Amino acid sequence: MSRPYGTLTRNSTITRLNHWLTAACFILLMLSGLSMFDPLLYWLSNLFGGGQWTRAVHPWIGCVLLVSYTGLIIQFWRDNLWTRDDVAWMKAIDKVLENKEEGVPEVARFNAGQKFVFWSMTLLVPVLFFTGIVIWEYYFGTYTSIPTQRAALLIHSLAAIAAIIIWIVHVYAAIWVRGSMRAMTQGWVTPGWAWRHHRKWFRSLATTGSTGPRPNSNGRLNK
Amino acid sequence: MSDLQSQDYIRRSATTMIPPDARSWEDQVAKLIDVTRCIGCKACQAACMEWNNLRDPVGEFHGTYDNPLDLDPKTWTVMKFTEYENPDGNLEWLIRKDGCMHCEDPGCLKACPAPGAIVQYANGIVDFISENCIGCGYCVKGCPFDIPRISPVDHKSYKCTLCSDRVAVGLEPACVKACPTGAIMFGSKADMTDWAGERIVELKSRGFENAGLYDPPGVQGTHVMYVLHHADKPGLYADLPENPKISSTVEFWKGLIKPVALVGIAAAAVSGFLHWVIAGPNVVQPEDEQEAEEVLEANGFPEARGRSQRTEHPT
Amino acid sequence: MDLSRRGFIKLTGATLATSSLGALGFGSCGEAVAENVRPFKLTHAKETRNTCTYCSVACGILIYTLGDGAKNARSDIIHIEGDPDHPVNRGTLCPKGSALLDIVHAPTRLQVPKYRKPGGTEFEEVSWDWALDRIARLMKDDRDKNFIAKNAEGTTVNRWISTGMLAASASSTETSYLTWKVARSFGMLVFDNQARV
Amino acid sequence: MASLAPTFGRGAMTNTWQDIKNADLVIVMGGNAAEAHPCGFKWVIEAKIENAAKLVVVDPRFTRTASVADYYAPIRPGTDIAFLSGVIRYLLEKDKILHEYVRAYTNAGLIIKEGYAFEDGLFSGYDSEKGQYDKSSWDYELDDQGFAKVDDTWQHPRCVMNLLKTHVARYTPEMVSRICGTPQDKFLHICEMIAETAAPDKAMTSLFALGWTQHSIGSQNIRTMAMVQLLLGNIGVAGGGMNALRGHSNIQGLTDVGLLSNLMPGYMTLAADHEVTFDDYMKTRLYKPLRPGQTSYWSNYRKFFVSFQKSMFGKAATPENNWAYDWLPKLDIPLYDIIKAFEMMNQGQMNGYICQGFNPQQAFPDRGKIRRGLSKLKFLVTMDPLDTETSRFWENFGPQNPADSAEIQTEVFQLPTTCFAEEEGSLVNSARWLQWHWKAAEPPGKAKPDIWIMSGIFHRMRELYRKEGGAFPDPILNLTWDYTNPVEPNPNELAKDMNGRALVELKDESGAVVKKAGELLDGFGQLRDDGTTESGCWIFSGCWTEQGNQMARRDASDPREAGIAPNWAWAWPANRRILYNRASADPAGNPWNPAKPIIQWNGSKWVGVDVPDYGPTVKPSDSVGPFIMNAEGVGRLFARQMMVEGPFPEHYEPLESPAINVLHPKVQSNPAVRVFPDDRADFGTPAEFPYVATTYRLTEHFHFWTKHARINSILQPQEFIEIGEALAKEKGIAQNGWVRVASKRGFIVCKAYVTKRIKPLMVDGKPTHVIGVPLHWGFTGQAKKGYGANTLTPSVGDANTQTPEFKAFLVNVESVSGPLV
Repeated sequence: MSRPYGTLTRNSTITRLNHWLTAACFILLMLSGLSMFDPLLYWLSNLFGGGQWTRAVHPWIGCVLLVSYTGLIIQFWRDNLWTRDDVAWMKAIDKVLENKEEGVPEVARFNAGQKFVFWSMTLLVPVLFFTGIVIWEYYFGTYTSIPTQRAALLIHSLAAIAAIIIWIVHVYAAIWVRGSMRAMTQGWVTPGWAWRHHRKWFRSLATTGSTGPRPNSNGRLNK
Repeated sequence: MSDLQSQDYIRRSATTMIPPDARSWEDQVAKLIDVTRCIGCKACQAACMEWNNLRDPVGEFHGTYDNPLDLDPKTWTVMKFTEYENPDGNLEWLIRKDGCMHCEDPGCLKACPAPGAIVQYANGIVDFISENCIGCGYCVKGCPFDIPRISPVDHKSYKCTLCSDRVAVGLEPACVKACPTGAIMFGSKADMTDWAGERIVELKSRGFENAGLYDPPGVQGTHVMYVLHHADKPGLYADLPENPKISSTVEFWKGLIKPVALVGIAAAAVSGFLHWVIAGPNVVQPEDEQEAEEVLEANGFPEARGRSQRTEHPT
Repeated sequence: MDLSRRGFIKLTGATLATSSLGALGFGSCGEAVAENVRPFKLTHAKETRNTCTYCSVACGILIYTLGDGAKNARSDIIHIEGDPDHPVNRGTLCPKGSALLDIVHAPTRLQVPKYRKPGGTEFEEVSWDWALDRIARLMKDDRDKNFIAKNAEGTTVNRWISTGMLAASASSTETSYLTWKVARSFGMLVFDNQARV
Repeated sequence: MASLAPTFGRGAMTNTWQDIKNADLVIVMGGNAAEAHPCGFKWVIEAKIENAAKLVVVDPRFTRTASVADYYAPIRPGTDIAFLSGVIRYLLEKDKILHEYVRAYTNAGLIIKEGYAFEDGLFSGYDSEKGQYDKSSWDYELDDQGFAKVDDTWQHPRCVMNLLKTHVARYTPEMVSRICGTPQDKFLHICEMIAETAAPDKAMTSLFALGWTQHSIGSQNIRTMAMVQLLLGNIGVAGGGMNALRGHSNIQGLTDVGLLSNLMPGYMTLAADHEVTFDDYMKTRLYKPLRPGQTSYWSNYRKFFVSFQKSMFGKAATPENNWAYDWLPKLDIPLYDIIKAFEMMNQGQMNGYICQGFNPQQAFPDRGKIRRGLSKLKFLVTMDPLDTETSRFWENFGPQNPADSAEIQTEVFQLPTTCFAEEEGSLVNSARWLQWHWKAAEPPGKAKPDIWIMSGIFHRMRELYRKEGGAFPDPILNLTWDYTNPVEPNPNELAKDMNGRALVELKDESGAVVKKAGELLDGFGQLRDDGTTESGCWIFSGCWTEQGNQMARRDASDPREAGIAPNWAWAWPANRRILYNRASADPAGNPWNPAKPIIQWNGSKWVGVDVPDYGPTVKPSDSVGPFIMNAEGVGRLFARQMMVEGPFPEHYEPLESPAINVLHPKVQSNPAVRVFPDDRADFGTPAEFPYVATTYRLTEHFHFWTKHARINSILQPQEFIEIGEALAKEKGIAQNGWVRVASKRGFIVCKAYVTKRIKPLMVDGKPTHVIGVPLHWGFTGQAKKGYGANTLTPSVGDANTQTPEFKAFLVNVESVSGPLV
């Protein structure tokens, strides 16, 4: 446990590794995908050793991402279930954006924005995976009709763009909400951070004596 | 992109610049396949393999004269045979040479993401430049005629080049030269269209009232055209598309959504930046720590006490 | 050739193309495009006139060989296509003719004389001299033994019917003339060609 | 072509390939020109486009030729004579013949001997024990001067025209349909189309090949159409003719040079045993004109023969030894053809066999019999560029060649030869053009030209005879071999030999020197019968003159685009491109079709786009017939004694047939056919083998060669049969499923192509199914292994030529689960 004394564990080591694997895949997929999507960005393929390599590695990275993201789903899905609090939070989104958290309803481990990212990706990743399989020429080029492949390409592209936009929001949020990045790099947050952004989560830890990330996690606060 | 030096391209895949345009005064070529005088001998197939040094493995019989059964990376043209019983009860054996149509508006080129992997010369020939091909298979999806095939060996896309190497030195394509009955002709598109017109008049005089030229407008015409006895029903000829055009899916994918997507992505990034500029970061305040400590203490966990004094806030 | 344009265009694509392609396509700027199109493979190949070996339409063909005939170059056939000047085929070839290259270079082209001994299960390579000596020996022994100089009525018939020969259908007329001379000088009558099959 | 010669005088394609474009009607029957001769077939397409010609195809299958036809009719294999006799009947009944032509250029008016008769399927003179005819009654009634009597009014009951009318009267449309299975309306429609070409300015061309020859009545199939063409006035004219499409690149040449058991170069024939002396031999070859003033060109036979013998034996051929007449072998039977040869092998009567570029294991009927025959040889020599099945007949290749190597005592020599690209020389195409070709590359490995090999064998034999003596060495020791390189004579020298040269200074009647000693002759007109000239093949004389190699000429110009190209290469005879072209003009010398004259009389000589096949200054008023090889000068509707089974064609069923001969049930099949007893025992019955099979080539392949070529093997990789949907349904055969096709002689297991292109035919009220068997597969090469169609075919040939009956025989077919292994 590398958590400094007096802090809370926001994300376990496994979670963090899983997240960054996913992130790395996503970034590579985005770069390689964009290079094949728009000629303006074809130069990105040079990062992968040229177009042939880009074309070849992209689907394999996608496979890794699928597995990796499945890990994230397993770890996060319970805390991402939609609650009435999320509606209230959404209603106060203007205050959130203005950094005026005082007036924002309390949220648990994840706020509605985070849940939106989570569920969007949970939807988009399989869509990207399955459409990707359909258009994976080398192995699956002959299994589906060309109109199906065309539709798959279109859906794949649209889904990817959606994912990229959501990813941008996600990344920005991590930059914007100070302390979030460390929560995913080193894994811990201060009680104040938890108090400010995820008060219900904080309260649940405080009442159970858990150091997080979940009230029933093993780490205990000292009496 | 040294091949942009060439001044003979009119289209080049995945290229945002306009190809050199000055030498635009060039005749368009066309191959005219007169299905009505084709005897299905496959000389064109043989000549294509021979000239282009292509050799598939020896296959097997499939219950038809179609051999190989379909186009593949080493078979750039195939004869497709259809036994058709016409409404009069007479048999017609419709034989169509299948292969790249060299569309004026090539779907493969439109779909191709690799700059210069597919080009169209000023004479209309659509050619694959293997060096630039990345093997993604988008051309397969872009093509309204199901022509390109990706080699599983080298991951390059292949199709008829209209013997661009022969045409480049002033020769006709190999299939054209070989065709014993002159069912394949080659020349300027204007000449071929005129000649097709004469053929159609002759065919109508023989009772083929629906004889016509297949030069589908949906792809702005093709540089490989057919004379058909039943131009009203191209589907009879081994599913020649009735009204081929680049699929609207492909058009949308390669058209509108490219800029929209980039704008969307950029918009997201810019929005974030503006938010940063306007609202700035969301930072944990000392009061937050204070209150948190209080809550912890209230719950009997003094662990965090004084932490706010010991630890810097994250910045 | 004295042909009207109308007649010309209708003959075959081949002849049409040679007439008008200078004005088309790559004529004037081939060099630039040649960076990308496949290099024309016959630029310096040697061209030899020949006749297709298959059916009796006897299409004119042009055989292209590697090497310019220099002493140290061994010519190798790299391409065969129709002779556009030939009055019958006018440059066209059928699927057999178009694939002549593959018969010239067939993996089952024979390279060396081979011999299979009585009861043998495989061929063994032999020298030409050995093979021809042995064949001549067998033929002479059979001829001497079975030659019929006179028939039962005493008529001179001078025939040899215990050894026969089938003559090639694709060999040259000159070869067949020589073959006739040789076979008949031996008195052979069981002698046929492929006219029937 | 032993069917055209009895009719016209020469056995060769009459017109050129390009001339087909001049036709108004092209009939493809007994062949499949689009598939077998695609590049020649272009001229049919050209005729359609440029000449508004119609294309008619009559074939058991809807072929690729039929796919571009204007009209197609099916026919049961082996019934073409019935169909065409029906056409003749139609033409005579509707009076759709070109009267002036028929009167002047055919033997329609000649009177036949009393005694000639045709009854119940047999002509007069049949000896049922021998299975042969005494043909003496099949001839003209001669007058005191030895000329045939003639009645140009066609009133005489025994004139050919009236005998013909009587003969074909039985072939009514109903009868044709009953025999052939062709629907009557289709038959009559074709009759109408054919009849239109009786107009003087209309021409029909007949394109045929082995679809007619490979029958026990093959020669008569062709003769029937030849008669149709004579009646229509379509011989000798542009766009007309009997165009025998030869199968192999030089099969015309090999036949011209006489590489057949009974032939000598230039269609001279070897002596028979009964021609004891040279005078006996010449007596039957005098060919005295049968009508006053006729050319009867064969009357020059002696010149051709003597010049040939001088070429063969040089100084050793002298007047004293009758020009070495006895040095050539004599025949005790009409032919030592391939079927006879393999019968002899099976009987143990042969010890050695040389196959030069020939693959009998694939090409000859009854494959099992071929293998058994080869197995009984002492030695077999194959000379071929490719690894042939014949050279490996002794090797076990599984069910496709179940040979027991250890049992086979044949010594086999497999000698590698050059191919076309590696040698120089001439080939004679179907249209009789001698075209020179040049060597492009060296052969692979140790392969050698046939000339080198034949010379090698010859030199060794001659050396052995010199040293050891032996049976009759004279022709071997005296054979002319004065070539610059005796080890491998140069083709140019051999070609000059065939052309011929003057042996002494030749002078004409006025005493002027025509040729100096040693000079090459200009043509066969200069040949003499006194030993002062030599020529290895008289019909080729003119191919290599003092002006050089005429066969290498490359001027493709074609005046009036007539389809002649007179200066391209060289055609025998005497560079004439359209045979019998005198008949392109009416008796007065004016062209029948003024738009397409070939030659015409200009008042002093014959002029036109072609060399006259006629005396160039013979006046029309001399009434010399256009068929200059025939003693009567005219084309023969009545073939006299030239055919073994009758002077008129008659429908006989194939030896294996599903139907009774409804015309004369007692004479079911060709009464003059030769069948060996063991072969007859191997004929199947319709009860056991109910379906008619026919073999053929596919356009993607050339016989058994191209399965060695990768591209062609890709284009048609595997053995299959074609079978109609109805029969497939009846027999439970699936598309692309495996079938076993069996005849009495063997079976093949292959894939089935179930097609709409073969439909059952109603033959005499019964549905008759036809199965198509493409013939290209064997066990060497790159294509998939196959059994070969000749596993199934019967060992019986045409009664005249012994061409095997590959086109009509009986089989059974059944669905099987997979290939045998």
